[in-house]
Amino acid sequence: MKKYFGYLTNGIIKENPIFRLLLGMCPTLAVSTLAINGLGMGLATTAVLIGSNVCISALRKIIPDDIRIPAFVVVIASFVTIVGMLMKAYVPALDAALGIFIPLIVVNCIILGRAEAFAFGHTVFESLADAIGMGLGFTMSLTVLGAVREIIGAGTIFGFSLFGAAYEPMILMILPPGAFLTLGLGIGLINKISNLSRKKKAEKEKDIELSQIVEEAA
Amino acid sequence: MKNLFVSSSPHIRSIETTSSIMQNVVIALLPALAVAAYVFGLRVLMLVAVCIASSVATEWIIQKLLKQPITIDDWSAVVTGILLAFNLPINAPWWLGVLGSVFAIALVKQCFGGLGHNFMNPALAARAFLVASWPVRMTGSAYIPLTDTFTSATPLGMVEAGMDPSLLPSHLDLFLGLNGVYGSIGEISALALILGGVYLIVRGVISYRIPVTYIGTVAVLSLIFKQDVLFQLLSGGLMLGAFFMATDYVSSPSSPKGQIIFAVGCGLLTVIIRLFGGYPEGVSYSILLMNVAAPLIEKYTRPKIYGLRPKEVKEGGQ
Amino acid sequence: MKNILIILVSGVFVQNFITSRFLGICPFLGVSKKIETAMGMGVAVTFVMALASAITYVIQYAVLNPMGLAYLQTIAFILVIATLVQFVEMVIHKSSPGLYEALGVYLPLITTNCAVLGVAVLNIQEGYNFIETLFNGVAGALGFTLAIVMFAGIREQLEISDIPESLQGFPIALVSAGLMSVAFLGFSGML
Amino acid sequence: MMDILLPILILGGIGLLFGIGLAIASKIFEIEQDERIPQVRAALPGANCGGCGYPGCDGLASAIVAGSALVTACPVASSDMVEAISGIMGVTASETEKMIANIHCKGDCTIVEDRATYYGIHDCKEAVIANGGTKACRYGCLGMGTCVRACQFDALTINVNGLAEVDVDKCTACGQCIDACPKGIISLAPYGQVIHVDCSSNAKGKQVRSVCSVGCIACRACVRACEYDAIEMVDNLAVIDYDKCVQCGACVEKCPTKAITFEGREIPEEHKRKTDLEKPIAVDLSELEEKAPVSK
Amino acid sequence: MKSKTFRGGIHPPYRKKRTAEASVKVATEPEIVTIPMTQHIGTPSKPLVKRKDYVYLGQKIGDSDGFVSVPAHASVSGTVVAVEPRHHPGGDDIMSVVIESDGLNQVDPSIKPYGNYQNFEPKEVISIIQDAGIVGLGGAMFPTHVKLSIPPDKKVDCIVLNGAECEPYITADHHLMMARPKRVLQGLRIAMYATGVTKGYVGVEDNKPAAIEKLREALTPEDNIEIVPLETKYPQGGEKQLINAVTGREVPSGGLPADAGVVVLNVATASQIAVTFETGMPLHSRLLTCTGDAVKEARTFEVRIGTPLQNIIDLCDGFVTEPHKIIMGGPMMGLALFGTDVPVIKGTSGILCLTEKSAFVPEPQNCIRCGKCADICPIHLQPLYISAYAQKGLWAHCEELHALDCIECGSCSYICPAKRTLVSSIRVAKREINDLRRKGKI
Repeated sequence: MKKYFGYLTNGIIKENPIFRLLLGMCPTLAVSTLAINGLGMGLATTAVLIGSNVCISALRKIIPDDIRIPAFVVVIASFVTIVGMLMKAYVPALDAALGIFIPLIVVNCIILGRAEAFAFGHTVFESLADAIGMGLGFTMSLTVLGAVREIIGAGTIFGFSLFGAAYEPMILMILPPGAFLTLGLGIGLINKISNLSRKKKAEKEKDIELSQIVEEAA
Repeated sequence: MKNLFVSSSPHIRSIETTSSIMQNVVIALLPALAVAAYVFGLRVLMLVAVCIASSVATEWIIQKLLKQPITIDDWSAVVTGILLAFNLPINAPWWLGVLGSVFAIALVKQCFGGLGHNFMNPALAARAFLVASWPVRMTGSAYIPLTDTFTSATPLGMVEAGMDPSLLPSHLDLFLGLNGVYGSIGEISALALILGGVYLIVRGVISYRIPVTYIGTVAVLSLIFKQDVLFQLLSGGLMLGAFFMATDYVSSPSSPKGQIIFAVGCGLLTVIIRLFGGYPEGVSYSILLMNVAAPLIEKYTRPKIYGLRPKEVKEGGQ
Repeated sequence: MKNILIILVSGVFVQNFITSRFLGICPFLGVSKKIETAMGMGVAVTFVMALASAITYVIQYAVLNPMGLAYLQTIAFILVIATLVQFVEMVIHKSSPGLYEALGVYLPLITTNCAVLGVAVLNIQEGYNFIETLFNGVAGALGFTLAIVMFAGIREQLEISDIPESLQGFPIALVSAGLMSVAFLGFSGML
Repeated sequence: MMDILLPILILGGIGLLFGIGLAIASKIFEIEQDERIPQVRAALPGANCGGCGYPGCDGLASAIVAGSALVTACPVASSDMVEAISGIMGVTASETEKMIANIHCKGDCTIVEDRATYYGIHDCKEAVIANGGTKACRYGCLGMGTCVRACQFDALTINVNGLAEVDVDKCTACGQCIDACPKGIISLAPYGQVIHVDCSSNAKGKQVRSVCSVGCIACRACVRACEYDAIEMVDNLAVIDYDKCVQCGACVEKCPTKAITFEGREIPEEHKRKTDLEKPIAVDLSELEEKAPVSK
Repeated sequence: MKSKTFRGGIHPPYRKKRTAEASVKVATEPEIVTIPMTQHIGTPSKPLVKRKDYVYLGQKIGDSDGFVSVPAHASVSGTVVAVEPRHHPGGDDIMSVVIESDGLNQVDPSIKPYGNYQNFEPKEVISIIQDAGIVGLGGAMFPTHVKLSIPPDKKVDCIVLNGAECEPYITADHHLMMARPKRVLQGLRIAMYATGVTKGYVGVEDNKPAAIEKLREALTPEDNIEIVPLETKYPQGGEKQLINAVTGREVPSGGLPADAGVVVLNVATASQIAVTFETGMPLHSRLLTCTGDAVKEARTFEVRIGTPLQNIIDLCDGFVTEPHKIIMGGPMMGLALFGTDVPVIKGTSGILCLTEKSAFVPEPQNCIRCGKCADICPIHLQPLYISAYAQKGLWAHCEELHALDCIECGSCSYICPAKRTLVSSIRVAKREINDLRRKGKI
């Protein structure tokens, strides 16, 4: 069980597809104008990822090695089509907002990458856990990005006004440049934090070493 | 005898420094500031002071945070602050200046390693940022003190809106900037800006190439597109851009050939955006776009090296 | 004629694939460290996008629509593109090693370049005719090339900048792209 | 029924057509290449995402085989894949003895004076241009950290007294620091070797003495003390032949200026030098250990 | 007539007036001279004498077999007191012969005047020049006979004498041209004869009109020699710039002046050639300027090779204030010294003692890419980029920008408003590139 939990958290934190692996940039940048769009896109991708990961993992013994990539693509494309149809039927507004980026889930590196790097070599349940972890990591990052851009760029969060009418939103944030800047600075911030914690860890280790030396000397 | 000092040659240096260059730019900007203060009143000085203070403070804070040497004494943040203020409309709220300064210094300059590493002119990028974020605040109104009212358009904006040409200010007004008052703080008097620009050229701070080529290109293209040439030259931020923004060392090519190409590009884009674009004014965006292209221009216009045959230049300079 | 001009200008400047549509960001960020490679990528993308636009147009209007299978668009297009790219790569590799050196190595990357699939889907969505489709493909690709080459110029310059440690690499590339996209805002509202 | 069958047929048809076409094409357009490239390529994820910065997985595979990319360059590859790639490339743990960098100078700022004040960029290479560096000993470590900056593994530091030091646990013997040092005082030594001549001066004894108290004065005491013929005097400098040295410590004891140093650090069993075991130890090392510097 | 020049260059403060107006003084003879065995580029010489030997003035005391090498001669007569490594202006300790003078200046009996140079074959002339230990006296110390031995595959048609003396402060060549214009021209004639060329030029900066006048007066009607006034600009005396200014040609990248059909000699070198033929004496003394705001009486001296620097400073009545920096050569390309315990060598054209104020070099700041360095670079390089790449260790980029063509004149560092150490990082780049080339990595 611990193993599955490991796969799950791996995608959310350690190998977060957006902030750590830097994959799937196009939808990330394009649809993170609003928190809701980010959430929708994230969930759609997660759905495709779960489907394709499970399916490919189940079929991994059948698919010949040589044509695995085309096979993956077909599987993924099928799931994308299904998800696209479902969205059109049940959440048309969101579908319209995400537009062309729904079919483009097909070429999202995360999905093909996980299929190749994980699902093709693991059991169905492991792949499921990995897909959920990666998907959640992706969804979370997208939602956070969307939320940040929405709050600053429109003064709202999931459509609810935050600061009242006096707030003059920084429209740039929901324009294309805002996407690049938010993501770039976001990754920079995360690097900064992880650098700091690493340094702290190293210092701690040094302290322990020193205290050991002192102890030994005494 | 105490230890001698040892360093590699050369052992003497010229007296010109980064801060002396920047101080010269500040001096060159003073006439335009004076005209603006005369026309608009004290609010101009307040805005300029806010921009300078917030620019310098941002630089100081960031360098402190990143544990870098503090370089606010090189005056570059001051120049950025003044130029940014010059790009604001007179009725801009003070926080617009602060946000613009923070954007200019923190994001455009210090993120890339500070002075000399930014590939865009910080003040212009900040202006573009402000225009995109608060379009109404930035392009909305020009203040006319004679009637004490706000109008909703700059001269170029009036043309864009298809206003009756007879309502437009005269060339002389645009040139002196003392009567009818239009545009951002620093743009109103072409004369003051030209004075400052000439000062910089005479002092050897900037070369004549970029401003002359830039203005010349705009003039020629205006002629081709059958526009009022003088009106195109004197209105808007062309003079400010050509003399003070496009000539920014850091974000423009350093080779003579590259500077000419850069300036022609600026002129071309300015006219295109003015005539066909969604914004009435094209100077800032055209310079920003050429800033982006500057590294490319620089790379392909390297000077011919002494003793190198043209063929070898091609081989080596790839 | 005017249509085509508008499509061209829009694709290259106003609705630039990179700075305003966010298509093809992965190669834009990945293959922009050197101007030469960026140019190679640009040319390869232009080539494939023009070809893919044409072929997907034919597939859509000659196969899928008559059969009432428009919903298979995604699967069909991605298959077409994947095959096309691989085929083109093999042909170039065999027939012209020089061209392969310059272009071929970028071709596999194009399969997952969402700009290619994106332009194919967009063409159908916008209801362009065949000529317009072709020009839209080329314009989008030229816009991509313009952006990636200029961006590569900036990134080469970043090599000699003292960028704060935590911003080095990807973050600063994104910030630069953001500033570049600010500059491209100048074209907005042009058409 | 037709609604389901038709799409399957159509897609299947398209897929079959393309598949056959590609299969034929791949035969017709076959190209020979380094056989490791397809192997590495097969081991890579094949997503062609470009995340590595190379043009697709093929580009990365070629780069890995050409040696211009690390085997870990792919951001999406799992650890198994990395292992597989390393296996193909043959960069698995090698049989040879582990080496580390060693800095042959002990003349820090408390021992060797500066003969002038250097002004310029804090970089050894630049300092050397200004008349060879300001240190009174012209062979010694300038302590401006050019090697530290060259080290990608964080294994070098400049200590408080302005002398470069190696962290033996971090050093990978990549040799970057050796190339970086303009004074040429860094060289590789076996990990298990704890006795070094920590001086690089080719000057005559009198000159060395005039500037440095811990330099090699070429007195030959060590050469005479060594029973194993492991020390040679080359151009006024004692040089230990690590292949012959059994680390008996006789030279350390005899050296009048303590230019030959014994490092008091633990050597794990697997890095113990073979030569150590074959021959008897002449001097009690624990005694020397007490005299050894505190630093690791 | 308009003075000729090259494109680029700078105008540093010249500060030559002080010593130009003071007369030349023959330095009092030193009691001890130290003759280093390395006073030229190429293999170091080996001492030919040992301790306690008696040596005559002008006696050969060191020699080597290398072609790019010249012998060293005693500059006084007296007893050898030591043959050991001594401090050298270059910073290292170099094998030197130390002679205690007996004050008699007994000339080596084998030395006789050569008389008319036309009595010798050109080849013999060149070997006489080598034997006399003559190297480039401008500072580079490149053996003169090597320059004059033109490889058969190269066609040289003129010799240019370098009288530009573009380094600030230094006036040694100025005084030489004023005092001995005939010798300078005679040296040129000998060099022209040795190389078989028919055209000679003397390039002199136009801030020395009197020297130009004197040289013109010394010309004879049959000379095919032209005195060329040059614009006063640094580095006018750089070999490549001088050739460009005088003849309009360019030395190909990576090539030697001979590839442009030119041989360049310093005026002092030419004068020494003439002296050698006139008297038979090898190079044993030279003119040098001791100046700078830290010395009391700045002046140009005629000094024996091997004289301790301290002696010369004493002749200037010592220091006004404690010097901050002592430079051998001019302020642009000279070498900062560790102390005054080094001897004058053949290439010492000046000693510059600067106070803390005049030697002050501010902290470098960020490059603002003003492009001034590229504007003034006499080779038309882009120092700003080469230096930036060098500081990031990107040597291949440096090479692409032709870092190896840099002549290290220092103009870029001088002009830089951000006070960056451009030329020193380019020097590092050059070393690295050459290293990498040797290893075959580039």
